[in-house]
Amino acid sequence: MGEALLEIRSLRVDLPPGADRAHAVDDVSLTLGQDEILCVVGESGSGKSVMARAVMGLLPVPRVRVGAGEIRFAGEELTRLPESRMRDIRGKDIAMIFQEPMTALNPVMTIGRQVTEVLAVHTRLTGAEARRQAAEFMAAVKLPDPEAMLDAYPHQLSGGQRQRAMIAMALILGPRVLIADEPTTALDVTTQAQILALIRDLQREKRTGVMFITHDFGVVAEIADRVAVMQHGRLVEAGPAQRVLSAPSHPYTQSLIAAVPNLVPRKARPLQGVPVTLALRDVEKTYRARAGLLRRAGRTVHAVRSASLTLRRDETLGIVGESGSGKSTLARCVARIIDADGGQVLLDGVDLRTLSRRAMRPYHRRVQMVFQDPYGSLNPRQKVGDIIAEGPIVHGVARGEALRRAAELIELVGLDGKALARYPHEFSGGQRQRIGIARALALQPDVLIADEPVSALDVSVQAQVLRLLADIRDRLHLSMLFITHDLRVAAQVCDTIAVMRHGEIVESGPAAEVFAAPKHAYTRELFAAVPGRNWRHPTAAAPLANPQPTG
Amino acid sequence: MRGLRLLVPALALLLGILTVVSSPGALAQKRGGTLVMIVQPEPPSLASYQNTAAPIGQVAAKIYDGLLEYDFDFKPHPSLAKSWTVSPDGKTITFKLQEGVKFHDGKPFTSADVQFTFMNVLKKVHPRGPITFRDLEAVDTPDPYTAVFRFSKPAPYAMAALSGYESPILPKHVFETGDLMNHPNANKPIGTGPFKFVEWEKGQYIRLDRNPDYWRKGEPYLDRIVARFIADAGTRTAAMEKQEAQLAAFSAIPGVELSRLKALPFIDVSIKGYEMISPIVLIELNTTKKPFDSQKVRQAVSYAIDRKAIIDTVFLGYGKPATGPISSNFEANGLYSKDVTNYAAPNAIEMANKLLDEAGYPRKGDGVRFEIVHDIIPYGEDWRRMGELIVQQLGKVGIKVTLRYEDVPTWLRRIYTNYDFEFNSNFLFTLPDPVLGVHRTYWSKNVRPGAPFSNSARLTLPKVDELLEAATVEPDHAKRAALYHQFQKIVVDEAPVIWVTELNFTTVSSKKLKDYLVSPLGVYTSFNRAWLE
Amino acid sequence: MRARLRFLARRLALAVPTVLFIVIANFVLLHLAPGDAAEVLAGEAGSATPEMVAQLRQKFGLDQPYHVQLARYLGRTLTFDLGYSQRQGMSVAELIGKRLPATLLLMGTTIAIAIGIGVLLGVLAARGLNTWRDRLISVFALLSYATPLFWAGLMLIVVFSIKLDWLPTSGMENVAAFYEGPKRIVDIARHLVLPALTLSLFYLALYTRLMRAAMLEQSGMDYVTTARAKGLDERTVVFRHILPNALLPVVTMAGVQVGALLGGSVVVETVFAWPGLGQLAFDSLFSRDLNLLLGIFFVCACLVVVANLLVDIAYTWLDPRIELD
Amino acid sequence: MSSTESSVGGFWRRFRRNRPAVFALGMLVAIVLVALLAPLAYPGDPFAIVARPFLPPFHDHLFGTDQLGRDVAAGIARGAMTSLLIGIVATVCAMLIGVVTGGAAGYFGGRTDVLLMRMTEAFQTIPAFIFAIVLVAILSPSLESTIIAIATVSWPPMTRLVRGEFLATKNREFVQACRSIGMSDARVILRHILPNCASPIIVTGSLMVATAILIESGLSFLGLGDANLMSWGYLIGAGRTVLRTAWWVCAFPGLAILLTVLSINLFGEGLNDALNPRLREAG
Repeated sequence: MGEALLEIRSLRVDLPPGADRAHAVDDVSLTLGQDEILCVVGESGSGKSVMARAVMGLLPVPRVRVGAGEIRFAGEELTRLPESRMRDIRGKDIAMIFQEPMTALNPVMTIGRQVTEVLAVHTRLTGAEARRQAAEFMAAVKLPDPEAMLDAYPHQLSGGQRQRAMIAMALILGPRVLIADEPTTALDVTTQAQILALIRDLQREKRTGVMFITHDFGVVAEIADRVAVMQHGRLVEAGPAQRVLSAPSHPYTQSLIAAVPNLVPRKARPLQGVPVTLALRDVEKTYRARAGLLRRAGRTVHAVRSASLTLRRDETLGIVGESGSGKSTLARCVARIIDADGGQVLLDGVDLRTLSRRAMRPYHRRVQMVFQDPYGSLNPRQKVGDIIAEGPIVHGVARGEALRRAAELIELVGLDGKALARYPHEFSGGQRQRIGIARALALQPDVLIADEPVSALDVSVQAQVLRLLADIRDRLHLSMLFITHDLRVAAQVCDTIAVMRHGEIVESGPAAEVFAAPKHAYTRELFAAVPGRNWRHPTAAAPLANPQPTG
Repeated sequence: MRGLRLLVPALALLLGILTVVSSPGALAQKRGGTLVMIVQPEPPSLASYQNTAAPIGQVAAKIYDGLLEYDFDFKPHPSLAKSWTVSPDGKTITFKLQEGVKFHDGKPFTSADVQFTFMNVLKKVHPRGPITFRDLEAVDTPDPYTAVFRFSKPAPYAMAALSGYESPILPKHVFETGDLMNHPNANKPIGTGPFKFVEWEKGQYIRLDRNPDYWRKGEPYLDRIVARFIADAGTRTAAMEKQEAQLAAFSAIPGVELSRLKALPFIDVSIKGYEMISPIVLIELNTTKKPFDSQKVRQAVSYAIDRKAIIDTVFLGYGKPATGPISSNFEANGLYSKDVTNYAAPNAIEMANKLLDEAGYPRKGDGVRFEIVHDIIPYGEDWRRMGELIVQQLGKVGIKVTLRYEDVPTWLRRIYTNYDFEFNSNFLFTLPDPVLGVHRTYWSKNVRPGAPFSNSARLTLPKVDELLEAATVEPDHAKRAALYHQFQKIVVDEAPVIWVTELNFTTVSSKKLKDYLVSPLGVYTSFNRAWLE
Repeated sequence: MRARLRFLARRLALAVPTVLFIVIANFVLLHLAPGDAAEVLAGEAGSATPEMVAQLRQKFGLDQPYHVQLARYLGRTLTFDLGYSQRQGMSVAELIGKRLPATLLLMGTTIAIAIGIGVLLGVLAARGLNTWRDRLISVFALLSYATPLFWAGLMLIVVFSIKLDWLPTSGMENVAAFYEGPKRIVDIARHLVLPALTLSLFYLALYTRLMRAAMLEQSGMDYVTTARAKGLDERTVVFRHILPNALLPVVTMAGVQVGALLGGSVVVETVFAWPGLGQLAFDSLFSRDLNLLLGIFFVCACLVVVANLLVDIAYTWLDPRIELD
Repeated sequence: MSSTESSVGGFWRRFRRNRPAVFALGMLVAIVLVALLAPLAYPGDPFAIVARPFLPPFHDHLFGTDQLGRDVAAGIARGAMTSLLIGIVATVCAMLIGVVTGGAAGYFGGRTDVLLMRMTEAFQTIPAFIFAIVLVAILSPSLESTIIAIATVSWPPMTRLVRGEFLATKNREFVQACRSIGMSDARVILRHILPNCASPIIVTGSLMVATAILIESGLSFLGLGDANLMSWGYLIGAGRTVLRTAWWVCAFPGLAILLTVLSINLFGEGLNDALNPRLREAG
């Protein structure tokens, strides 16, 4: 633990009037050592990101200001520094990388110019010399073919490559402090693993002090030397990673850790002889950029390639894969939101794929879907009651009866009756997902498709929604198709697992077997990339109850 | 070469100063300078031999000469014709032509050109030619400088139609070949006049430069005349105010601005120079359809129109109440008659109401007798203001008027082809002789669908036809006048048309522009003696 | 370079059906207008005889059945022969050729002023958000957007030309003087000031508001925070990062504007006697000189197609994400 | 989450914060009142001659008289109804066409999209104002022909906007949810997509009213307005030839147009900020 490099003393950041609380950061004192990675962890709205930006002096000043406290760095008090001096420090002594690689780089400037710009601002290095040093650093962050990369534009790079370029840009002047604001949250798990490894190696090599902001305890377990836990703007606990992770002292930390599902799969349930409700046979889906009048056929994307799966009654089949693997497309083909190009979608033996829209109507009722984005899945202009009741109404149920059933369902998903008369924008993310679930259940479906239902939620809220889903599934004997990229969630919820990659199902089988002995190389790589995979938190709640499947 | 070109204007300037210095006393005719004249709208072409639209004459008259010129008493004076003798029976006119006259392309002017112009061009394609020279049988050319006109019947009116404007003399060697209706030289005229055509920038200007070999030695005095086209009235006024232009005729400057411009020291406003065309504003009634099939209704409406109010508000006082088909300008030569029904009598409104009641159109519940549609001639804002005034005036006698304002093509077809109108405002040039400008509106043989500005009221009175046909050929001036007096008495009483005002076109000019107004044709003259101070 | 040529060829090939459709649509539309050129000419000639009108109609080919006229017109247009204007007595191509430079000069200057000043004011307003500068510029933009063009034009003439006598009242050149060479250019420039100013008044407001909105939207983006995190000063962040991205919607708007700009010029050309296509179109409509009017619409269509092409190319140059597909 | 008042209350609270917009709303209400009360304040025929021509303003006649002696104030008051009527009716027609074509192109995509958008582009190649003049020339100047002309030239921009909005909303998850319920296209469009595109459509619509009034005044300036109808454009068109001697005949109607268009725009901007607050906080 090196001598204190960055010291935050009882920092307070005030929010503008009318915000939902007075201070984003309230009386926080924290130190960042010379050669260590300090993970600041907390749920959304905990103030971790605001604190990081306060250090960099990037707060949107008139509306959000540092109210009290000090930030001392190498003898200087950053909050009192004139803007010109602060600009010298930014990028040279303290550097920062951000969460959204897709939008964090200027789309109309080449990567080379954006990296050498740092040199131009802080040193007299320009032209070929600057470019040479930039290329050198591109290699340091393991970017392929650095020379070509310098002339490339951001949209020509993958998410991971862009994050590497960001890191190169931040570390090129050898800053003594690096602030990383959830740099891997938006990345696929395999890419995330590589970036985490890169940051740890560079940190050790350059002995920089890294303040790593995250909401994912797996990441904390993977790379943190010390941990600081924040809640509603206050620092609730801090200390060496091993201690905090294995024996958290503060009740909030304990509840957070408990909410993180372990990478331990559910015990297999005897499913032999249980009838198959849904069977997919060689389902095909290809997106072909429309060949224009004169334009030769555009790029074709094989989203789903001959996928075959079976789903029994009461079974939860998890489809796991990274973004772009085709798992969502497959789910949408089943719910007939998208029309597959080939293969069969058999529901109790009836092939839904070839049905006309009119013939499909009765079957829509039996397959319902819960969506990912709490803010996009509910019509903002409709009252909650209408959202839930519209399904049955469309299928001929009288309005009064449909609303009565909606009242029942809203209670079932854990919200009070008064919610029916209010609009979606008056609810939190977790509450909106519950409304989404109520809408799906309104038509009493046989198969429930959950497309990443919890990935947009905080880990504590995630746990509650997962428990609700499991509870409903067991009570209503639903078969469920559960789409996710988070193996921990899959382990907690699914009976069987299917792994998808570039549109193909590379492996499938009971969860326990797949987790214990993955057959396909990609599955192994996927499991290896889960951050903090060896960490078993002590007070793990028993995996969700194992009710007996009924006939 | 460049130096030389600079030398010429410098010399001209020097010459100019010399002449002024040498004769300080009299205001010597000063050589040089460019006259910028505003012409509105831009002429469709410069073929004044085939198209008599108002703007064309303003430019073409500077390029083409005529056989004769006229003074303010309509008396003919020599132009290309040095002298002329009329045979006792009035059927033969012999012209002695100027000698040594050259066209702008250097070719000599001879009697063959006169013969070609009248017999092959004016009699065939000129809008008024076939009527004016109907009885001209032949033009003999005994020698290159003598042209003998032989008429089948005496044509007293013909003598008034030989100006450069009405009958431009064309070079035979140029117009002999090619289609006269669409001749390549239509827009690149070659004449004998004091100014030569140089270039025409469509939408901007036409440039005429001085003709150095003009047959009147020493003339013209101006170096150059530029005709400019400006669509917006306000902008035209501003151009005159800023002395960017020195002349604007045919009411190019709106009446309302005149009082303000007159106050400027360098501006002169005059209404002289339009006596040879004497325009009359009139309202054509469709005598074949209700309600204007009844003479009483027509007379009543004629009484109801307050001509003085229209002249004062719409034309700002520039005009005289019209009493009949022939303009009061013809009082001088006796053709105009005052002995007609006076629709501007003090008791006009009571007469109107009485006649309407007699005609069987009592006032209904809301005080309205009947409704009519008033078609407005689409040549500018003044006619819309007149329409709006008429709506108020006829409203007082219980006639509800709705205005209809369409563009020129639609209006022409509605009025002169389909006759689909009830009450249409218009203004016509009555020209120097009734045969040229008056007959077309009242002669029943001129009821010809498809021919613009013909007898749209479709008046068919045998008595009127008789009188007009007799007057056409009557050589004796006094008898001819008596015939026209009778014609006026009948037509005014019949009231197929409401004569509103004898329009005074206004000409706004810079006081620096001298001796441009030398004839009743006004700006339709060659400006050979015009000069700039 | 080959890709660019192939793109150009394909875009032009794609444009042909559009332009053809426009030509046919215009032909059908204009023939709905009552009255025809022969009557107008006869009308202007004063008391022409019906025989003469029939003769004119026959010469202009107006007596042919409708579809024959259309077929003949299409045949000529395909060979880029725009036909003959009866009224003006010149070929349509020559007529438009004489007026096109004036229109392009007016439109070019107007777009330059509108975008140039519009972008400048937009940036100033966005930089000083909610300060007096922002509100002043926004009100000015609204005022110039709401002023009827002809009213503004007439007022400018009264003030700058008559009262102050700084600028000529109208026309493109001082016709009396017939300047040559550089003096002529200065003369035309002096004539161009007021009409270009009047026409750009309206579009200036559009671009100012568009630029301000674009700047506001871009300054909220993540890459701006990254740039600040690199220690760049505010000016560099705005002019090297925000501005290039904010220009994209402005370029798109410019492409769409070409057609509308030509329309707006009718009023300005009338007030300032500017010898452009707008006024020519206006006069030819009211003399039913349909050959000329169709010719002008055809040239407008080509102008718009070319303008859109230029905008697309400018777009690929400004925004690397767009390739010549 | 944001404060829990219903959406309408929230809208008014946000709209009130934008002072210029509130001022503009006041102006608009005043103008509409003038239009409605005009027949009472200035009864009879606005074209009637009431006094001598060219009486200067602010004496016995508020805005003076024109060259025929008609009361300019009566003209403006009675003209308000016509100009507003033309502006609103033309805009509503243009919006209908725009929403239908834009919606179809955006929602169904594929061949319909290409066809409709190609047609919209073709419409925009003819300069809008010249196209309006052609239409009025064909139909002869009247109230109806002015409205038809303005509507025909102003729908393309609305089509482009609606198509963009439909494309964006069509891919949102709550629309996919509707499809998974088996809802008919019509119901999806009317109950889900259109309500969420309402705010940009309303804002653009308000700006189109302003443009429509400007076009109407342009047409009247060129003498193509309805001859029997008193409108601001007519007043300016008639007053233009006497501009230099009687400036007030042109000035006051011009001012009326300026104020109306200005307040419509300010109101439109206020509407836009209130309907989608996200834009407000940026920067």
